Amino acid sequence: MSEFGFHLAFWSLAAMTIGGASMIMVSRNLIHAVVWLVLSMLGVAGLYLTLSADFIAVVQVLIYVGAISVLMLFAIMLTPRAERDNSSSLKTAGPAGVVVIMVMIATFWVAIDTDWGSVREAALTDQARLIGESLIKHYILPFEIGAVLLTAALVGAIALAREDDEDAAVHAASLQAELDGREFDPVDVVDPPLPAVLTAELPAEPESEART
Amino acid sequence: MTELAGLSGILGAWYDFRDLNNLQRLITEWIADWGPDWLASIVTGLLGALGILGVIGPTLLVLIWVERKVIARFQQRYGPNRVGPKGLLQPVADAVKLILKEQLAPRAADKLIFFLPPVLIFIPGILIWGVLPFGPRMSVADLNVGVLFLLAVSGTAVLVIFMAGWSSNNKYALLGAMRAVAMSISYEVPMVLALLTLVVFSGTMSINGIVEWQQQEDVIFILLFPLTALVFFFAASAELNRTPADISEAESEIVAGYHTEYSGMRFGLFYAVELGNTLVVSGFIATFFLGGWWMWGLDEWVPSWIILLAKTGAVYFLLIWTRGTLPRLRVDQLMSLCWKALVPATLLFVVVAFVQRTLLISEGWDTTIALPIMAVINIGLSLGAIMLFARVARPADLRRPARIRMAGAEIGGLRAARSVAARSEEPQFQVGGD
Amino acid sequence: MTTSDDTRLAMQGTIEALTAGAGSEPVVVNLGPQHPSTHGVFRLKVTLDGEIVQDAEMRIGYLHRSMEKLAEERTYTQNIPFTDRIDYLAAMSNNLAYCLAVEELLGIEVPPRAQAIRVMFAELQRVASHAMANGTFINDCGAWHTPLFHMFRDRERVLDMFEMTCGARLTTNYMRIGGVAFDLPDDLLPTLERYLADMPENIANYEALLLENEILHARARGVGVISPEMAINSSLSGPVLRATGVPWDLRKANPYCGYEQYEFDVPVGERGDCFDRFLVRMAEVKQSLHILRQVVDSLPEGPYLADVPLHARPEPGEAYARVESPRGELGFYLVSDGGPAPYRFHCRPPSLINLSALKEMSIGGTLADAIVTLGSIDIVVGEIDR
Amino acid sequence: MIIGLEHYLVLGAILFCIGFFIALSKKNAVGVLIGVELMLNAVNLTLVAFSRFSTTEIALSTQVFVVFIIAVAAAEVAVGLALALVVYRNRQTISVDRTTLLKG
Repeated sequence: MSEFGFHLAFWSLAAMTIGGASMIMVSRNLIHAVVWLVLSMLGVAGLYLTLSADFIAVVQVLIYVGAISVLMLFAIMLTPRAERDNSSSLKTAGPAGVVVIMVMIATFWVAIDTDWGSVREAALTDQARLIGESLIKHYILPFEIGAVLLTAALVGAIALAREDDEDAAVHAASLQAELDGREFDPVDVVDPPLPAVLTAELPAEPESEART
Repeated sequence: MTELAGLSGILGAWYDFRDLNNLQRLITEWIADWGPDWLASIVTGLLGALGILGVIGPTLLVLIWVERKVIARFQQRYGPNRVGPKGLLQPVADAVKLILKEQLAPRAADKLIFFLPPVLIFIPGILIWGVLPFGPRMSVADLNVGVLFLLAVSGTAVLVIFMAGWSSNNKYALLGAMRAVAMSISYEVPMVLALLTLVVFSGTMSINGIVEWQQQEDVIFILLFPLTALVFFFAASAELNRTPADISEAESEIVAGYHTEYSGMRFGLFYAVELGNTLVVSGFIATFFLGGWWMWGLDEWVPSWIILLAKTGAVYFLLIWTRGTLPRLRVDQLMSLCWKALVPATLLFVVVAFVQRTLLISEGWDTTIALPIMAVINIGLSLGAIMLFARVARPADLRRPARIRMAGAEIGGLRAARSVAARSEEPQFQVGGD
Repeated sequence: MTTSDDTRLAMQGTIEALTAGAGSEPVVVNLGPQHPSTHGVFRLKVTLDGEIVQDAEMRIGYLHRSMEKLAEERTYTQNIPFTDRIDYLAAMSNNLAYCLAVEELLGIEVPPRAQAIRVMFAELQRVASHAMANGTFINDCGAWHTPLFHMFRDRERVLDMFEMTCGARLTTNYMRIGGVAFDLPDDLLPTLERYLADMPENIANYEALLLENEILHARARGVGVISPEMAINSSLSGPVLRATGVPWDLRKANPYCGYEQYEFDVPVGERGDCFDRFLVRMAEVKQSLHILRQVVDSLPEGPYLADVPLHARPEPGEAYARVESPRGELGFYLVSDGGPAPYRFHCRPPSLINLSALKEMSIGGTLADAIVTLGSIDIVVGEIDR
Repeated sequence: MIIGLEHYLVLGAILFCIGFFIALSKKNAVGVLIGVELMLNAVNLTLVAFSRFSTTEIALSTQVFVVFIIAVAAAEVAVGLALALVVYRNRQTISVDRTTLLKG
């Protein structure tokens, strides 16, 4: 790609990324924030392309735009309207700002002042194949651990997010017992004794029949 | 003078219409002769985009007519036949009507997010065409991660649908959006697994590479992995919101789902993209499973893009057919179908593909003999899997047949009902059951 | 154990949240009055927890035209057109029920030919109405209009026959007190013969398309179930009642218009779900065609209208006549004070009473199930609101 | 001016700081998660930049590292959102300011 096109791409994508990220800070609606996050992520994916990392770029779009943002929207939709507020907490914003500015100064200084000794070789070609091969040759252990981590996260997320009515009842009863200072036995909640009405012997019922 | 030479080169090659890429390459080379690099790449990109838009636009107008006519024939009607010859101009009239209609926005809508989706939905809708190979060298971008690109781009449409449904501030729209999101997250899994099977077996992630593999081995993937093709077809029709999986815009339940509140051309844009997606997905099904632009040597005689279009048309007709015939599944049924039947089935075939590919490579088997044998094995496995799932995944409700009995003389209440039910004779008819 | 007040308050809040089933906010969705599957201006207010229906509330009255009151101002004959508009999908049955009530009030004997013609048109109306009911039911299950259009073709031919006979297709106004308005036109019987010859093939087509359709089974089996006891207690009638297994059909239980001369069976279902209702309607169409065959074969000659004064003044008294309309027991209750107009005109609309079971049937199912159940009850809003 | 490694590093630093600020200052748990995602993206961007401006072998392992980070981020978001859901269910709020039971 020519130098002009590269400049154009870099600066517009950088503006998109930083602009999207800044709008997350500003926007007061959480759903807007997620939409801005998506814009920012797309900008990052574009930047990956300018760095000739096309596999990573596509994965970025696939995972962040296609999955993570949707997951966030889902979580937001599962909590009620009042919780969709994205405002900053005034108490922490000030100190956070100070810390962040310090971090920013430090990183800028490091980024600009260090001699990175960067070299510019030809970009990798056929990255998908190369990454795949090195994943199952050199990085097989991290790869397997990553798989286990993802499985654990899957199971954990399901276990956390899932609470059926019975669990809720047990939980509520245990808290109530704690408040009342009683002993608590979950069995009473899960399998309460049947009311007398149901266990009593029923009188023989005359066969009901519609008049014809 | 070089400019003239370039032009004459274009003119000299015009007749080679089998490969439209020649034209584009010539134009780029001509520009590169006198202009800067970036102009050439911009012009190439623009030409590709314009080419796609120029093809899709008119095709969509014809397709609307085709779909309406075909559905009308299924339903014993004539279909559009008033505007233009054979009603061919009906879609144009509809488009004009949609453009002239007032565009309403609900007062409580989230204005910015409400206005964006009809435009944004176009981006994945157009981008996805970029990797569809119309011929050996005829795709706008032949990425070596083409399959991933396809999945990534189709995944982004969900977000737009969610934005549309949420911002409308309408309960139908929100329900439709939530359904659409849940559906497409779920159905992406069997889709990815189905494509993974092909990628594993052909050893390439380039879409054109997959077609070339089929050409080289003289086999189409639907023969090797029939169940995977079926799952991909169903998952694709679910992602496209078409019956029997159109729950996100189920008319009888939630009116029009996420685009309930969109009127005029805003709705028209959603509709156009939906139709375009249907076409492109038919194209991808044809490419992945039916050999794309290749057809046992016929591509030597017929332009490759015509072969692809013919196959695409066949798949598209199949999509119309299912739409015209089948009722809609319920949300939970679609989910359980996806997770309990489609995902295990595709997973099974991913493993099968791994094993067979390894056998082919490490044992060095002759593919002309090994592939037919594998095809037979896989077809058998598919039938077995379908029968197994039909037995296992069938809800208990459906195991018992539904019976209709005839009460001849008995009339009355519960007692008569019992006597009819207790009669031992066969019911007049009985449907379903194991 | 000492806990701070803050902690106690927090725990109290958590207990409230847990017992209230928090975590999901119920959504109230109004289906209708403008909605594609409420079959008219009817409003179903459902409370959803996710997709599960927690509560369903029916709001009716959007189509109220005050027919029962209007009828008190018009003569008995002038009221017949009103009955067309009560159940506009089964006008013939409504005409018939009303005329039977007036005839009971006046003590009129209807000539045999008129009775046979009445049976003929009532059964044709049943075929047409069931075609509509089953077609829209499959549509509510999500089919893309295909079965509906096929069934409309059958209905269309019935309506053509109506038009041939009385000039109107929907609001027929054909029955008269003491008979019918016109004798059969010459070409009606050949048309009907052709219709009877074609129908078995059409029905076989529908059965091939729909009966073994796995998706339809999945959508309709075990959905909207109602027990026979509950159905009887809610005084349901028609296919909704028969689908639960109760063999109750007024044509057998309380024959009118000489139904006792014809041989037919009453199809009953087994489980009382939506699919059974659909099957019962399919079977009833076949039985209606069977009755029509017998009517055509044994059509008596004679007058088609008894001699009844145009402005009949019945003796003071009351009368109730009921017929098996396509939707169930349709009854008319008339009170006369000796004047030319009824003192009281009341209609027992089967749709309204069948609809009352919708809440029972739909709670606990999904929103989609509620729609399918509503479709399987086969309501006509004109009849509910009158 | 040639766009080199430093440009990407500064861009990554800005993105990281914005994410950091969001994570520190937002009241909503999902908002905090968004900030964390931005920080991870910034790190990924920096890594990919390093991979472009280095030798081929390092480039490859850096990209593999990025793939791992993306996988971990996905897992983190899933668990984080599930946690937010549980917190909401038990406390009726996902505001991190008001989930202070551990303060005693």
